[in-house]
Amino acid sequence: MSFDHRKLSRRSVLAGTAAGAVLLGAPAIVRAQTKALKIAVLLPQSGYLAQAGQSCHRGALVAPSVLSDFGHQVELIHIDMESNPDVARTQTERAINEGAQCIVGAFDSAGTLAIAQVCEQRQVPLIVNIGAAPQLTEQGYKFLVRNFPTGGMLVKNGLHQIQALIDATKIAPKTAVFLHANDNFGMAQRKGMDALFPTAGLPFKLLESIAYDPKAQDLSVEVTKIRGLNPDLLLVVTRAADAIKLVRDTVRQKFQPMGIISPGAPGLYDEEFYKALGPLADYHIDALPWANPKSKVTQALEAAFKKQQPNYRFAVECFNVGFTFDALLIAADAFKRAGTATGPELMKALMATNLVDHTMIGPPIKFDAKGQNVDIPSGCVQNRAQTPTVVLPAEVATMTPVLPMPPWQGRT
Amino acid sequence: MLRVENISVFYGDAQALDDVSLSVDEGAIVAIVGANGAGKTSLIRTIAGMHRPASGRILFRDTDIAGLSSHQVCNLGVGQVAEGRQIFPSLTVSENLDMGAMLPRARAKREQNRERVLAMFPRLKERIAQAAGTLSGGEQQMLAIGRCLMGEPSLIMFDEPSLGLAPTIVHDVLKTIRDLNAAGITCVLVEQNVAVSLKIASQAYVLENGRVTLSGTGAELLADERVRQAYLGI
Amino acid sequence: MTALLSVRDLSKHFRGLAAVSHVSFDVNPGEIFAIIGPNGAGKTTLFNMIAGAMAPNGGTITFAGEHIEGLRSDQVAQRGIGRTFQVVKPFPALTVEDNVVVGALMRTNALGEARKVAHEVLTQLDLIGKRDQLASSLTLPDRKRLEVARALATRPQLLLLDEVMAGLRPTETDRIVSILRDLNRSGLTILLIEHVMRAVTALASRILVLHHGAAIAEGTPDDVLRNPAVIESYLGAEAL
Amino acid sequence: MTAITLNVIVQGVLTGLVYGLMALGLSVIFGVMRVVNFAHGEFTVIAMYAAFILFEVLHIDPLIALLPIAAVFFGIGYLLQRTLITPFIGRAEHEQFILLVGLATVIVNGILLIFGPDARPINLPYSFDSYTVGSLFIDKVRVLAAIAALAVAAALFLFFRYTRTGTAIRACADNLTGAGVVGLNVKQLYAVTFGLGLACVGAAGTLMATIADASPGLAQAYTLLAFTIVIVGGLGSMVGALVGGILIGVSEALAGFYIQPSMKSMFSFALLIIVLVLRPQGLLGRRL
Amino acid sequence: MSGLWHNAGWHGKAIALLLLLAFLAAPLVSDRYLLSVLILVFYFAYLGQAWNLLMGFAGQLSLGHALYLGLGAYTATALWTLFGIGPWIGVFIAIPVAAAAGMFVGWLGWRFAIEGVYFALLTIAFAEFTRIGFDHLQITGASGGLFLSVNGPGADKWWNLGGGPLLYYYLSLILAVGATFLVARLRQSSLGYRWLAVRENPEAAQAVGINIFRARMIAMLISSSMTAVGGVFYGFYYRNLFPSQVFDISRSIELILAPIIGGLGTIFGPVVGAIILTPLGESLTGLMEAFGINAPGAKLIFYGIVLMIIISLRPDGVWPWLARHLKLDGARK
Repeated sequence: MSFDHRKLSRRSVLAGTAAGAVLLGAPAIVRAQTKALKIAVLLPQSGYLAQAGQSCHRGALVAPSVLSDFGHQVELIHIDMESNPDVARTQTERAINEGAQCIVGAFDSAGTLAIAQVCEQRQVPLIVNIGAAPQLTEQGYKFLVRNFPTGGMLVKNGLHQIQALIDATKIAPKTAVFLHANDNFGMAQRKGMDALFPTAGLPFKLLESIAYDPKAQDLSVEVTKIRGLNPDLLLVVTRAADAIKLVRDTVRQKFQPMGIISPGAPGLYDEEFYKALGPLADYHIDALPWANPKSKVTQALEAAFKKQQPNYRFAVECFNVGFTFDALLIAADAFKRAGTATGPELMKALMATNLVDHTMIGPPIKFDAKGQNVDIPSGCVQNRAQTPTVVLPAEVATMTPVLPMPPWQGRT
Repeated sequence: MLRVENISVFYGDAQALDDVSLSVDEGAIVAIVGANGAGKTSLIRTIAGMHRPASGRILFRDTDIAGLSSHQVCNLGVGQVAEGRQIFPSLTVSENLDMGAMLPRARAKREQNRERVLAMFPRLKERIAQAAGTLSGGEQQMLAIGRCLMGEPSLIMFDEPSLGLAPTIVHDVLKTIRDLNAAGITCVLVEQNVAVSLKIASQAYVLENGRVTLSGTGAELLADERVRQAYLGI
Repeated sequence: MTALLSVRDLSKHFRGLAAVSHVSFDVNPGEIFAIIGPNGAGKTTLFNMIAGAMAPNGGTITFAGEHIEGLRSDQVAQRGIGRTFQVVKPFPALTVEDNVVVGALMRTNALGEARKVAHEVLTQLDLIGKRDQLASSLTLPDRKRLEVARALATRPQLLLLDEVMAGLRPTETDRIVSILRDLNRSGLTILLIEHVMRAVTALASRILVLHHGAAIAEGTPDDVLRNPAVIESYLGAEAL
Repeated sequence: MTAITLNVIVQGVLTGLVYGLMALGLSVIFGVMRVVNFAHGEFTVIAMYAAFILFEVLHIDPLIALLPIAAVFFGIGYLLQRTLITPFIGRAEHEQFILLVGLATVIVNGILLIFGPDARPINLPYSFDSYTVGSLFIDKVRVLAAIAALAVAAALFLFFRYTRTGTAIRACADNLTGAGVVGLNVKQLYAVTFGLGLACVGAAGTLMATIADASPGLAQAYTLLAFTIVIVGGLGSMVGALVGGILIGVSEALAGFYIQPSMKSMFSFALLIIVLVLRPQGLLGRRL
Repeated sequence: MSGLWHNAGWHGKAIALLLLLAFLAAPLVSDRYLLSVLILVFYFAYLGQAWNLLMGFAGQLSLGHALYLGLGAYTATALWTLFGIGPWIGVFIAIPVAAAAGMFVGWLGWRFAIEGVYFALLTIAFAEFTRIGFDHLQITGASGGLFLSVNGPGADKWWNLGGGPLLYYYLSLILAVGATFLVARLRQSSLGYRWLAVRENPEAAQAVGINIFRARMIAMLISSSMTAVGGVFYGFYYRNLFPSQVFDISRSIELILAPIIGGLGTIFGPVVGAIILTPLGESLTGLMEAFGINAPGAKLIFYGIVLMIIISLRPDGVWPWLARHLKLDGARK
């Protein structure tokens, strides 16, 4: 049922309720119809996902000016969902009350689904910027679209890229070990791996899949275990802090694989990774969707980012920033085509998206019937001079891949 | 030397002491008698600064010590041999004695006092490196007294020093108290063993339900029919 | 007449120290039996074993024909032995009435009935006027009476009283003595530990004297109090 | 035993010693004051950031920074005890719990606000070195950190064993009434104790910063880890904390190696449960 | 409750009735944001009642109630997603599952005389142990999470707990009010008296014939069962579960804040606590936005400070103080 026709302003309601809400003093924002689309961006800026959430947030901060250069008017409400689904849910309600016509978020699957409940009921479209759990688009939400690959897609594209890497560098790995964090993202990847690797036709054997607890403080045992297996390639799905520990212990234990490759996980290209490891951070490869350096949208975004966020490197942040920006771009584009911000209309326009110019590598953005963009290719990004650099596919690459990676010795 | 004036003490909502007054002259042995729960231990602890009285004054050598904390009171020379001895069981005898001399007033004469105490209680010397918890009851009582002496007290309050001890040891303990008194230390003696304590006391007070109900010299009280009836049953 | 409570050869030691050694005695139905002895003689330990708060190291305790040694204290209570504690243990945050209601609830689950029992007992013990006070606000003598009331509310056959007279004024002592005598007359058997000799001599039909964990005398009050060993141990050698 | 198993055990021991030092602080505070410091991991993380700043700004090696940081933490602990904690001594556990949970929340989010969410590494020149012993590889930083942890723990042992203040603190733990009876300044000694507990944490956090990178998210995991260790070793026992640290370090390492790394903490918790049930005072603790 | 009702003064009755009426009528006048906040208030009030039963009444500190929450949530949602068994049936399977876990923890703890801090740590250990276990339990999706569809057969029907905020609003209101009634009823029963006795002094309680082990076990049984129901609510309200979220120690902590802040061992404490804390967090968010502050973490800093202030100034909780000031009888209830 809809509540709109008898809704009071939030302030008057609170004043009339004994809920100890005297402190609630946020100004009631008048719902004026403007030409700008009002989007609430919910991100985990604090809590355990703060690192990624704040990175995405920087993308959202840059977005309005860039979008306006492309002729889109958006007004953003920035909300910290504290890595907490309870907060995500109530704040989505609040944002919609304050006039948000579209929601973008929320990096984390639990938070995203909490938001999806509200969006579904209030018929406000939710655009998932980042969130790999395949189930997000499998549960039947009609007001949800996702411009981000599922875990399975990431793995599938990642394995393709690994094949391409082998072809391009002429290496001949015989064995590999897959190491992943045992969290929802790592598990989504693991499932993809279990399903896809046997039929991917890669020339090496997967010796073992090792899960580690992301709450554990130490990866030395995991590395010792890997050293015992002695694989040629190390395939990893990590979070940033773990990637650092992993490489550090690999170096200390003098274990030298041909390469450390991630089929699409954060960690290997985060600023903290470069800061912690210096030259040892180089030559690791992440096969994941990446900003297309040749796209004019990317170039505009990069220029704006450099101006607005001088303390951060676009090259490093472009994954989180790019996907967050693209989500906003998708919303703005649909709004322009729909000509209205009414939920169902906007959603209809979203489903009809065919967005040629966007940030991330890939064909025009389209959504299938479930709201999933099924065509988000991965590129290969290799750390070179402590900068993530596109090395594959060749048409967007700025350098050629180097494998096997140079030995650890002599790098420090 | 010590004057307690109209103090009342509460534990939570319950009153432990009600308007208690008494005075202790320099060099005296003052006995405080009363049944379990009459407030004797509360009185001692309040004087020692371990409880704060709700009202009243406690004058020690004419300074009001009510409201001072226990280490400050101790440092003025008010020593205590507590009920249940309250030694530190896992510390050695030697460490226990040291703890008695942590007060600023006693630090300088620590070694001297240690010699004195060990001379007084040779048993403690034999067991100097043993954990205090392994001592017998009588030895623990000696340790408690010795530890108290390490703090150079001019007044010692003894709380049930004979509790749980064999009669011969009780005898020793009482003799020690007399000796200490003879050496110039003022003593306050709280005892259930009424006959004994009244006998050695120069002045005595009877505490009932947190109030002083009788007072007089030890001999007077010993002869008092009410005391004999209430506490001796004879 | 068979004994209501029969203790045989009961012993308890803590780390090699004998707190109670080989104590035997009988308490007959309907009598008031007192245990006296100086502090540290082992009276409370003996009590705790009877009440199930401690398991004995040796010996037997028979209550109404049943061995109860080694039972938990709630099981002992269920069998009809009520007790008080030397160091009183009221339920401080509960009212006086609720303290007693808890006791009464041992025999019934009906709250109304438990309240009725509590009222009776509180009236009996002169605490009815304070029924709405918190137990934590009572004076010590009142707490002692509250302990008795709570134990009585369990409707015991045998009541174990651990120094309930301590700290009471002579008039209060007399009051309790008469209450206990009334209770005894109505059929309650009482086993008490007491220091207040005036109460012991007034109440007890027989007395057991403990010293250093061992029974040194048993008999009527007159006999026992004339026994020199008792006087020496209890009142102190110098009292003589 | 294969060399690689031995390698895993050695790593477990070394890491366990640093964890043990962190747990030692918790154990000292509880053993003396019966206050359970639920903000323990948070203090550890503050120390990690302190080590990070000293290294970044003044280029001080954490092994040296250990001393000033421990000293400052002593001061913080002393003041914290005198102001915030004192009213809660002897109060119910849940009240202490809420106080310290509140404090922990403030600390974690304060760190987030000031330093941001990124992990802050200390890049020592020898960060990546390791010793080769036969076929074993042993990290240099872990060896140094473990030695330093042992040294700090030893210093603490000596303090408690041989100084009068240390003895007085033990006396307070042994018999609080007795401490009042002989006129020990209990409030001051408690403040010293909390100070020492935090100094331990300061030292442990500094060493931890050489092994892991400082980030606000670590705190809760460290608190849990410290609890597991002290319960296993014996809450209130100093040797117990170190032994517990080693035990947890080694058992996690072995479980991670032989079973599944993601399940390794499960074994610590299982160990914790077993110890609680069979020997609640902990392996080396006295019943409290 | 009847006793409580009779004891309450006329203005106490009036306040209670007015509040209840206000809550019943709230959906008529309030917006959805406020409803979503109220749902959380009732949810935490409900869980607070469940926890308070064990801690406030039976005196046992559990810091691992996330275990029962998670087991309840996982059992009912897994039954629904895997076997199509609806939540109204699932809840009756979720309850025994969580209760069995609770009884096991209680049995292990109290049989072996583990109390106080040690018992609290035992409960944490079990919750964490289970969290990692569920991280590896493939049937419920392991660490990848368990998801409930919104458009499967019958998924949108109220009897499958599919529906809008009104359903959840009234459901949480019923849970909270029902739990308050239940707790009040239990408090006034012989069981309640026994719990209080055991909490106040276990030794004395045993001396009046109370089997303290059994009394604690019953408290645990009811508390874990109630928490499991809360878990079912949680699972269907959010429609996704991750072990790292639902079994996490921070869940255990957040559900005990309301009863402690409100007043441990009181009947209205958990409710008052929830009414204070959840809106406090929300209003801090609102305030920061009003002042244009975007400082992630700042809100929680204030929240932590408020917790410290309340526990320092009102260690017995806000409700007993409030009740005294409003001159309501039964302040201690």
